[in-house]
Amino acid sequence: MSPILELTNVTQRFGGLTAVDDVTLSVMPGEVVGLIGPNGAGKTTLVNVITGVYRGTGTIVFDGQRIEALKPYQISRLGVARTYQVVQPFPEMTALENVMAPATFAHAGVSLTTAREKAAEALDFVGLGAEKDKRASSLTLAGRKRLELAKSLAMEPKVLLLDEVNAGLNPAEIDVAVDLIRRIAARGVTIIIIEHLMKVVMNLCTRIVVLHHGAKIAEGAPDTVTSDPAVIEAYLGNRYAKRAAERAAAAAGGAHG
Amino acid sequence: MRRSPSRLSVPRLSASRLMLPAAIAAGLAAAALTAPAAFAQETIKVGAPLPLTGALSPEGLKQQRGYDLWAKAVNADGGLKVGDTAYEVEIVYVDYESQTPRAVQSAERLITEDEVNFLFSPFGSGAAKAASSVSERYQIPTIAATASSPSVYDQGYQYLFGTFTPNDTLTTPLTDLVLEADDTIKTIAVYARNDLFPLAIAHEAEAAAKAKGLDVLSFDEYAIGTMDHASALTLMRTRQPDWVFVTGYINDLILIRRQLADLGVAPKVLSMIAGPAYKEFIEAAGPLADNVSSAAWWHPAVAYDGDDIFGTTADYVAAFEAEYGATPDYAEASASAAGAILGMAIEAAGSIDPQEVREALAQMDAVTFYGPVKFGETGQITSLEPPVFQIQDGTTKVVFPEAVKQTDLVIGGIK
Amino acid sequence: MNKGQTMHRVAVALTLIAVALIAALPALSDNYLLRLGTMGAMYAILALSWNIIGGFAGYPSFSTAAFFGLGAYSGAILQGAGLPMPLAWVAAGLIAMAFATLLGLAILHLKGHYFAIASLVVAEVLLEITTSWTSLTGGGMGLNLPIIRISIDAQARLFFWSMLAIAVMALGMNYWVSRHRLGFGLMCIRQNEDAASMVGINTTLYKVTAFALSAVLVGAAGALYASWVFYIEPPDVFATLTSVKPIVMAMLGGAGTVLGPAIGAVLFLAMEELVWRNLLQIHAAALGLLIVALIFFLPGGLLGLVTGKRKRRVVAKKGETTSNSAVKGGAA
Amino acid sequence: MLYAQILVNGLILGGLYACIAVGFSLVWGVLNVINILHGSFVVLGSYVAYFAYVHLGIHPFLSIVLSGALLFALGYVIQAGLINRVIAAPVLTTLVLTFGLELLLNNAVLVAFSADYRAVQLANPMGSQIIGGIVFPMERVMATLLALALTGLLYLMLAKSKIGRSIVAVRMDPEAAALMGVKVKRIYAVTFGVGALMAGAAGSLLSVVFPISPLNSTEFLGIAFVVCVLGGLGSIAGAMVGGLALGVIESFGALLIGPQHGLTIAFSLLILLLIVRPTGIMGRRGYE
Repeated sequence: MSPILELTNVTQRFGGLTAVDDVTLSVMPGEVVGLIGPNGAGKTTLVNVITGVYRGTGTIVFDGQRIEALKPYQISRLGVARTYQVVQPFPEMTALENVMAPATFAHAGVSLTTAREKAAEALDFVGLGAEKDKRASSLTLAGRKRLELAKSLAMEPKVLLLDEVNAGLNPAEIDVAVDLIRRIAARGVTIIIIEHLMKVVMNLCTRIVVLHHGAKIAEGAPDTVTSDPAVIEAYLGNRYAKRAAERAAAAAGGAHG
Repeated sequence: MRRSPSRLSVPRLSASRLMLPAAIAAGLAAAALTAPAAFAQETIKVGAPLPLTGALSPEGLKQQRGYDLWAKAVNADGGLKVGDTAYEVEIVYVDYESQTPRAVQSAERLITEDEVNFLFSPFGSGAAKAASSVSERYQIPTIAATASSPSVYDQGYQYLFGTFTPNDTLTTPLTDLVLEADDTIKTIAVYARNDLFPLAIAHEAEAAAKAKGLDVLSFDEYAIGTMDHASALTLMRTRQPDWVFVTGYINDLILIRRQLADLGVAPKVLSMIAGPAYKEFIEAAGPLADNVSSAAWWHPAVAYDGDDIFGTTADYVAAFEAEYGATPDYAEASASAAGAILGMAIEAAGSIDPQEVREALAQMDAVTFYGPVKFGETGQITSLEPPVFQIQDGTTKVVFPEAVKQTDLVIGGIK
Repeated sequence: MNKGQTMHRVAVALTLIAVALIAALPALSDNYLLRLGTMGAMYAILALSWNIIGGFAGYPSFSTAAFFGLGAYSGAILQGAGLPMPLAWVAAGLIAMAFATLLGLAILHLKGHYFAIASLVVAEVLLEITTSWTSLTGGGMGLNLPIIRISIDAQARLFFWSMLAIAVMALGMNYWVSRHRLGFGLMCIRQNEDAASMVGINTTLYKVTAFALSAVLVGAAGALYASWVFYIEPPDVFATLTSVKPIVMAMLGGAGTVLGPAIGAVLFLAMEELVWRNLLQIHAAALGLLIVALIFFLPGGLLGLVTGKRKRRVVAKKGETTSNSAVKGGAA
Repeated sequence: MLYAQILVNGLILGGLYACIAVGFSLVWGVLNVINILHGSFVVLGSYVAYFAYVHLGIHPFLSIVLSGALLFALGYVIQAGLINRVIAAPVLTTLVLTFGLELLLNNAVLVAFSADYRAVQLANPMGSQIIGGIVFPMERVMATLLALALTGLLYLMLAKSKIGRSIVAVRMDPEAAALMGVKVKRIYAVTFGVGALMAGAAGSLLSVVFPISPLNSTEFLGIAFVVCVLGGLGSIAGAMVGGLALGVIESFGALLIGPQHGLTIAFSLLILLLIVRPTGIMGRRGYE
């Protein structure tokens, strides 16, 4: 099986700042990949590079096709959808109209009637069916997050990039959201998720990629990655990393002894 | 919607622009008081689309003063007598906001809605030309008080008459006069605003200079709205012309006059059209106005004994000064003259029928305070001899034609 | 849903009846009324055309005067070269459209005030070029058009019906756009351009298309106008007010709606005429007052009032900002 | 020598242009409002100087205090009473609002003072000085120097005073400034007032250079536009550089291509710059 998304030596600079530093990454169909790293690590920038908002260097292949030179709308039409850290609804439209937009424009030749049906279906899927005629700006934050998910789903993506969909939600709302993401993955959609909450990451992801100062410093199964000293150092600083390493060594020694 | 309740009655001349209702009331009262008994009282309406706001508003207000003075004089005299009827004159003003399309619209509105009997053209050659197609279609005799370009009149129209002679009647005598006064003048630089009238007159000046064998060192145009002339004038200084000829409107000319002085451009002769004829120019330019020469279609110093309502030129100037506390300039006089000529034509025709008045205008051969009036084949006046004048010690002095000249043209003295 | 459809049918029927009634205006045989009718139709064309880029897409375009003047001069020059009048109108529309396409490609990547200024200055540049290019345009002397040898009344009717026909086309264009994916896409762009791009809208194509559509009928109207008044000069057809008035009309009726700009145009003309007649020298101030009142008391336009939907709230709540709001532009 | 003279002409003119534009730039940068009224504010400043000189004998260079104070008050009231209420609305709203106010104000000025051109005739004209073969028209030079001095004062005010720092903070991030206790709406009103003050002062200085009429307002506004886009927005330095650049470009353009194309050059440059570099010569990223 070939990767659905493959990044090779992707770099993005802003003036003197290197926001994404030579990242190489490949994602297989059906994976749920967690993208983690401290604030400012370049996670959102990487998403922006993949979706064509920024144009960096390096190659990006999606589904066998080079996409690094394409415009955002072209990439999204190929089947790459995303949500935003800060939700981006069309504020004056109803929830239904919001979801109709991707349903209409993500694929050629969709009539507005068909789009409306698809949109209603997507809203039902995320549990917003009852609120479809409310204006987007009047939904709760959790509602708007789910609306974002519904918009992404309406594009019928092959790959879905989720940028902190849980930020600002309470534990109960998070549980609902995690369940929803799992159901989306179960439909066969490949998911890359940026997430701060380790509980969510450990729970959902099949693989984790860690960014620090724009560079990929670790990748692998959740358990492996969280015990990687480089990762701990990136998150907690040098001192904590050493202590953690000592503790780990002591624990290992203890086990021995 | 169909009738304008604000039609401005004429006799209230000094009414403030702000106090419209009061003005109308005053106008009505004045009209009631002046009604004489001997004649049946009727009213004729003359439409006057004017640029009362926008870029041309200084000119529009001058026109309005000229027309108002005529209407007031006529009404004070008991109106225009046609047979047994005395016609009070009412001028219906419309502001066309200095936009030509609005001027055309105004003309049609005045004719069809306000049912005016006659029309005064909007300001300048461009707007007069544009509006002339309307009055021609409705066969309304129309007098243009500020249109000099022959292209306005050569459209084959029957109902358009104009009180300005062609532009070359200003530039040719000026050129002759300058060269007579000083035959060492060999070179000229022309600097013109790229706008209908200023550009046309600059071209005439260039042609007149060439005809006299002058060397035209430069012919530069500047755009409407130019705020700085330093580059062009610096370049002009390097060429050392004997004579500098500048065209534009008063604001351009004030600025250019100052910058000429700033940069030390001091030719033997400095001529400017059209601005020095206005007192505002002398006020604004101060001592720098001295010895600037110019030409216009009329000047208060000319002396004619008219058959019209105003009588002699001196009488007209006196009436104007009594009304407005200022000396009239050519634009104001031409507006009054347009009225006076229309009045004479109506009385001569003995009718207010448009066709008969049109015939009377075409046949006219009379003298007015403004000068002798006779219209050519195209409707443009042919009988006028525009004066050349120069500002000397803060006042304008006529230097041509011989019959009315006050002093000789002075060469030099440009600071 | 059903109720909505009924309302929609009623609105369409009422519009058709209104157009038919207006088209019968010559029956009153009042030429000045016909002139006003022609002006009204022209205003409607300008406002409805602006609505495509300004109302639907939310781009504050001040290019109307550029398209109008370009159309007027194209039409006048072509007619002078012997092209029959109706063909000159069509050609002028196409020229304006081609110009808008190129211009749009150049400036539609700008946002907010920058776009507004760029679109405004285009008319200034065209004005200067027209004034300087004397050999083609007559420069400051203006340009005369061939006089048509038919009766006054016939002329008045001809120009009225032609202008009205274009206005109906402009209305049809708005109707079509509003019910087509183009209109839906433009609405998305207006509310959030980044998100619009992300849901698969080719924003450049959509914006340029909207800009071109907003030019084509304005260009044709400019040419028709030139034929109507026989004489044009640069400052008149490239006047800044020609860019501003359609915006006020659209806002008056309701920007981003189909009928709003047309209703706004008629109302604006009525008010302008009333003010112009009754206030000799302070009509500019009266127009200014109208604009200020509009902003404060009728931010959603008349249609917003009728439907109860204030589509665009002007006084946003604290911390709540729309895509092109002050805060975003100012802090970026 | 010719080129040196043209350069001097351009720099003097550019200083005046910068002075016209600096208040406009401030308002645009801090409030994100394009103040169409700006041209009329300059004209009002000129009228204040004219009447102060004719009736009170106050030299126009001194009456900047008077015109500045009056226009500050006018600007403050307009912003606090009207524009503040729609400050968060889309760009088009504030643009159309200030346009409407401009129609009102300009018409009022026209009715009050008429469109007749007036000019300040100094009793003791300063004339011109010739230094090294180059002519310096002293009234213009003085007006330009005073304009630069005023602009410097504004710069100091923004950098040093409490209110100035509040203005800068609001410009950077209004929400953060509000959290820090800055009364944002009041700062908006003060900023608009300061913009009007600079316009009024510029009007006073210009009264010795240009004929005065309400009809000039559009020209002044046009210059402010071009200068801001040329120099980049919202910084004093940007307005200075933009003004000087425009003055020099216009002067050399008129010399090399012809005086009738001065405006065309300026406007074409403006469009070109907007297309390729919307941040202006001095600008930073992020204003697109």
